[in-house]
Amino acid sequence: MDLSFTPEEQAFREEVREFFRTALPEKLRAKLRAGHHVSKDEQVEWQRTLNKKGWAVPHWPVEWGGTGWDPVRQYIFREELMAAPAPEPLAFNASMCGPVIIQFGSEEQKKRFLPRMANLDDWWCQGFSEPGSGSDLASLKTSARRDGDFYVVNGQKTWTTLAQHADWIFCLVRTDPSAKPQRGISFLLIDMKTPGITVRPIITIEGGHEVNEVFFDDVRVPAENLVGEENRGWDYAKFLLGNERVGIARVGASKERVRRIKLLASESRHGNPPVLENARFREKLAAIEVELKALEMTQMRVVANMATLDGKPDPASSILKIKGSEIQQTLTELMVELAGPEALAYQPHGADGRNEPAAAPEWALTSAPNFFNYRKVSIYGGSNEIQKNIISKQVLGL
Amino acid sequence: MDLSFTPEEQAFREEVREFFRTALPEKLRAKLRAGHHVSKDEQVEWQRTLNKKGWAVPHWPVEWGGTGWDPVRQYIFREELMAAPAPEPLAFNASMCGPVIIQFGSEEQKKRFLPRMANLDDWWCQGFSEPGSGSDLASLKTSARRDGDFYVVNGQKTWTTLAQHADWIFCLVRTDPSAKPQRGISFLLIDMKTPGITVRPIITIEGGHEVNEVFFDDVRVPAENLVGEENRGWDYAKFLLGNERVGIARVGASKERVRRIKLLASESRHGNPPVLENARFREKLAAIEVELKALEMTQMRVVANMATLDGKPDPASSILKIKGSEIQQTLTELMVELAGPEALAYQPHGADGRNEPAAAPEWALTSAPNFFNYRKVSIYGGSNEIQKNIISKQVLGL
Amino acid sequence: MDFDLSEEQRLLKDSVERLVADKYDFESRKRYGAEPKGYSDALWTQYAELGILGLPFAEEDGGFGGGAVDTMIVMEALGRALVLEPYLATVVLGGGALRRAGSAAQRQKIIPQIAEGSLKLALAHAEPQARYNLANVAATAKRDGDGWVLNGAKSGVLHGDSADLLVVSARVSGDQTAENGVALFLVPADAGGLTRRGYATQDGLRAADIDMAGVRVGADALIGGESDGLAVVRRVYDDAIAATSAEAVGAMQRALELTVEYIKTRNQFGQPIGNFQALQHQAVDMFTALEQARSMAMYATMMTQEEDADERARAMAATRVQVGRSGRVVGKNGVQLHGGVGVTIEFAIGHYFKRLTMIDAMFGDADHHLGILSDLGGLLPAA
Amino acid sequence: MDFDLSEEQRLLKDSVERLVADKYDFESRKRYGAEPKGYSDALWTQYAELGILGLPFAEEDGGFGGGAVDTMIVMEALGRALVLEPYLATVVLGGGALRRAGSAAQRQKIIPQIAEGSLKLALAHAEPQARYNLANVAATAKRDGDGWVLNGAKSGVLHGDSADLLVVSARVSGDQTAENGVALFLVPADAGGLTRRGYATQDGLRAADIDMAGVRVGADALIGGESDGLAVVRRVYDDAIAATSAEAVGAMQRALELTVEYIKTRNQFGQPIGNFQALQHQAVDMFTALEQARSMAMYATMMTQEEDADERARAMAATRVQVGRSGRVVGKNGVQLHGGVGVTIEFAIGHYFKRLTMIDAMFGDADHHLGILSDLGGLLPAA
Repeated sequence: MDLSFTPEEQAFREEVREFFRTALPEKLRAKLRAGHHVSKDEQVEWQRTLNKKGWAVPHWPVEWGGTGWDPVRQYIFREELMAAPAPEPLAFNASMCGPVIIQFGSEEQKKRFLPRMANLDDWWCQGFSEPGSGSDLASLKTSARRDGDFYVVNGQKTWTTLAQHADWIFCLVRTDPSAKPQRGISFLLIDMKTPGITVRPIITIEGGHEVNEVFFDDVRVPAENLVGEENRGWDYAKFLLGNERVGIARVGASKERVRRIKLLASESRHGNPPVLENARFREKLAAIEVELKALEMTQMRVVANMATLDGKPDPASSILKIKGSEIQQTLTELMVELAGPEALAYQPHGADGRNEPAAAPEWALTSAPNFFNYRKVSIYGGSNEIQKNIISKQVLGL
Repeated sequence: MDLSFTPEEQAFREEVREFFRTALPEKLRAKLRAGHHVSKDEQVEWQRTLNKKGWAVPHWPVEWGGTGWDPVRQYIFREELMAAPAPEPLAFNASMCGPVIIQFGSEEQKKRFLPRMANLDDWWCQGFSEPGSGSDLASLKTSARRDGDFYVVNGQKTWTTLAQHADWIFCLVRTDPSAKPQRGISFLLIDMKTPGITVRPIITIEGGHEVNEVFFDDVRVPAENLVGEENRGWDYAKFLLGNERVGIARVGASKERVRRIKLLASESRHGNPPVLENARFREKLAAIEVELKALEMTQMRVVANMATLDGKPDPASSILKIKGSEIQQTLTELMVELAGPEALAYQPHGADGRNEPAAAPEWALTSAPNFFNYRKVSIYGGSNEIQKNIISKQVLGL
Repeated sequence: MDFDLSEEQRLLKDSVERLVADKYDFESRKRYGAEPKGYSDALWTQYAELGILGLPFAEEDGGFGGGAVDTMIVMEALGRALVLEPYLATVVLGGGALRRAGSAAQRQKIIPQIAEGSLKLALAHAEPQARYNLANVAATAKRDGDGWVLNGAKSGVLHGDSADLLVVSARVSGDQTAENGVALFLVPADAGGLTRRGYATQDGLRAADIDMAGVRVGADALIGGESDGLAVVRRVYDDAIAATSAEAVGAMQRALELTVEYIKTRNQFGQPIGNFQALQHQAVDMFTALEQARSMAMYATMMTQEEDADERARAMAATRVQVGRSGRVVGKNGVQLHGGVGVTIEFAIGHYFKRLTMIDAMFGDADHHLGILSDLGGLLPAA
Repeated sequence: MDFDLSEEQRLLKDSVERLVADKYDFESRKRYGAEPKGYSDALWTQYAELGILGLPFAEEDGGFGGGAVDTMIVMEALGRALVLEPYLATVVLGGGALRRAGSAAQRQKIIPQIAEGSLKLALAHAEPQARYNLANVAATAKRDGDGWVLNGAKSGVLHGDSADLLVVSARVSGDQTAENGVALFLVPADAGGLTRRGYATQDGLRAADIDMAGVRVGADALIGGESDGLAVVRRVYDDAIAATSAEAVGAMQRALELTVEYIKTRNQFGQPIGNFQALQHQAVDMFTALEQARSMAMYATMMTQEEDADERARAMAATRVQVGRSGRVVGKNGVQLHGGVGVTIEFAIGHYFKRLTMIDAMFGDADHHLGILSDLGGLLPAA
């Protein structure tokens, strides 16, 4: 057991850091640090920069654009990316649909989709959740009826993140209504330009537009867009959700946020003593740092065990989502506390004419919206209650 | 709505306070403040002092020794008693079995038992829980078979507090094994000297002996000791548990403990700065004070509503147990923190020969045992989980 | 000790609750928020008709002689519906300064206009650099003949953009954070040299940043003395703490109801999610938080009468701690139990969460007040 | 980065775990605790035979050349069984002072006796007035010819009552809380002028208060320099923090297992209480706390090698915060889920709860270390 990084790993970290230092546009870095979302164009441009370097999809097989890095190097890369901070490669392409196609797709599908995915020529989104199927995903109702060489899709998906930008959607659809819930589901790739698809925005509580409803009305999808076997989609979805685990702790992003809070809290504003001189604030921050360091070590254990456990999930990996989301939420809350009365003003991006600019800095104005928005992280991707049910059953055997 | 005490109520408080100032033996006060239990003799002597004053059972009807005080005065009395601090009248007599006999007992039972209860001539204990029936009390198995003018009792009770001192025990026993669980239960009064009763101590984690197991082996109990009707015992038990509600918050006791912690924490020990100068400790204490003040107000709401709600429980009363136990536990924990390294030494009352006295003050030496022991308060009398189930069902309708 | 409402209070409670129940469902609220001022002037007229705009003011001043309990009743009812109109700004804050320190002439001129709904007020005290230090006042007032000239900046003035009349604090003497030397002035919103930048707040209300550059007011604009304005502000803020605590209780109560209704009807795994024990216990935690906050809101209401400023400060700090913490529990659990829809703007629960968060942030958050309380030695004496 | 154990470490882990599994069930532990010294000398001999008493010491001193990871492995296994023997006192604390600062002569004389199990040590550093301030040393050492005379009082010396040889800190120069001027001495427990009062500790271990009145030792009793003993103590305490964190992880792991076993078999309302979701989630909280503590115990183990004292201090403080808090969660939930039997001395869970509480209290509790960490600026730099 040796918990330090090797000199080679340290050198690799420096190489990655240097790349981000030079290749990442300063404007993008500043935008992320102020708590803003990046635009579609910015995301695409950045992912192409990564892809040119050969780092857009590090964990994919080398033949499809991967790097061949071991789990530790992949971890270092992700940490440095979040620390930069740089936009992460679009998860729907890189971590979700891509790996499914690599694992279960046909050779034709791989050739057709993977290179465009890596280069973000196609923007993908995820069609899993439905209004009646949130935690209980297997109860989904969107149907795909076979009609010659096509599937005819009807139904509704929801919580579809960034569907407004998407060229393609990967969907779970019910192909056998008579089978047991998990058995009759298939994994289908659908071109968003197909007639019959309607995207309707869902506005989140802080006023942002990240998620959407997607309606399917007799949408005809070529049968060649089925991934793997018909009615085996549930297995592919489980594989996909398993892949999410390590990234989901978002340790690097939280570390960046801690550093940022420290910097802001150590500055004297308006001639007042820095907030960091307040022992209570300092200790609250330190307490989160402890949780975060522990989570980082837990994540490293999981990463290091990936090689030895051979695909079987490490029991400790199941806490990454719960702890990771708690930490992220607490940090957004601490940011609101730091902003104090300057968190009050609401400044929508598209000014609605009735809002004049408030005299507060950008980071303070985004603090409350981020706090509100981040309630989602304990809800999506399997709520923390569902995560606890899973640990209870799978790890503790209850 | 007027949330202040009237001048008459203030005067009453002064009268009560003055009585405790003069009538309560200093030794008893000191013992309670140091975190020790009082002996049987001390408890008896004190309850007789109260009874002589006419204050041993304030909430009983005047004809049986009660005071006729309204709920607010009863509340003030209880608060001052705990603030003194003085031993509370033995709950098994005053708040549990007494009210059941008053409400459901026969005239003979009242005459025979109530005066001796009030004067603590008889020490009562409670025979409800069984090894297999904790949270699920209705599953109890101790049987009472009718045999002429007697019931023959067989079975086992547990968690019987201070059974080692007891002259009598009030028991829930199963008189109809064929009925539904709640329906076949009766409420029986049993003389602890009856042949066939064995009391076995249960030692709690901190080494104390408060609770016991009580075994019944063909114990013959006169049928006249049945309270109310046969097979209606579950109703009487529910009535009894309902009576516990207000006292169970133990606001007065917690206030006394807060004052004590403040005093101890404001003293400089060994020339060090007082612990209260540590902002973190001070804020932790203040946070508990807030919870406690809120609970006190909640309790006062419940008390004040007793008159108007006419016996129906105030929904707010259901939080008294949960919050009260949380506060008590946190205060014992804070006391351990205050004691610091001086909490380490274990000094059993009956020295076992291998323990020499440690150089730490009495309050520090009792801090950890009290912390350990007080885990019980979120378990007994319906665990906090059970309390939450009850609120969920009865208050929220879930 | 008596927690019962009087017959009059019961009537008041019923009538305010009925009004908001009739007029302030979630969809209506959205419409009111889209009106030019960010709230409904039509509703404001109805509040006047109901008598609640003049409620806490003395009858001889044109008010209705209500007490702190009456304000608590109104605020709790308004909180249930997340009412957008500037009741707090006009009646409790701006009007409160007049009530607590205005001259008879000022009161008798202004209060009838408040009561009839024709005049809205705001209290412009906070400044960008002050954070939560009420004594930090950099705006200045200089004598100018009989009158005064005001200069400086005020920020986050609740409903300052639509107020007709502002109560403005400014320093007459002393250092920027001195306890003495602050005065309060009545300043018409359209006074020369005064500019306002109005904006929405995170909870859907409105506020303004205000600049004063040589704003001239007459001698009759001074409220109270030249030096003790800060004590008035403290007193009015204490009133506002009690009032917003009651508002928070109303909001928490409704948030709990919405959540319980939701989990009773939302089905997953073939049953209402309200059947799941872990979710039930989270709802119970909301209930407990609510009841503890309700108790402290009552306590704060009672303590607004306390004349000892230190005693009052302890009570208000303690109340803010409990109400702030309870608000977080209720808001967060409410959203969490709603799941995905809880974070959308189409469901009411998220708006309750936002308002509860902002009530906490408004006069110093729960932890800030915990610090105040602990520095004051807490609530109980050592013994 | 590599979390795998070496082949040797795996063997070590297996053999220690097997020993305690065989010899240290709950009933045996009770018997050992009732022996005259409060633990089992027979077991001590077995530890010696297993090689763990000499484990962390250099081979040239008569040890086995193990590293921090080996100590972690042993302590975790001992923690699982709540082992009573003075491993921490002898090997980590007393032996640690020798290992970190003893002369070759001292090491080569004493370490073989530790390794063979014939000599037990204790570290007598804490004093009644010091609370958690390691620099507060009032005991004095004065030169006396070639040797020294020691005076003063030590308190809460872990296993000080049965130790053969004490490592005692005393002030040679400087103020009572000065960082410099403290020296460490080897003092035989039967030295003239030294008295011990032994007592049980809350967790069933033993400790002693020690008085020194004119205790004479020779020149060769001095460990390290005359002035830098405190740095040695800090280093040894850091080693002990890593070691007790591993012990706590072992205890938490077992406490979780016991709890899960219990709720799987305890029936109420016609089913195992482990079926109830609220209880399941409490058990999951225990698991999460355990895994976070395990991660930090590993981190602390790694950081015992760190030569920068400040960096090490941050890491150790952070570890104590996590392990202390995790210990409370595991201990409290474990007892709560056991219900009534959890607070009886007959069930193991309560003993785990007590030991976890005392580990937290031993070198400064979690909140104390949170203060240290925050005063050191936390773990991450601002950016």
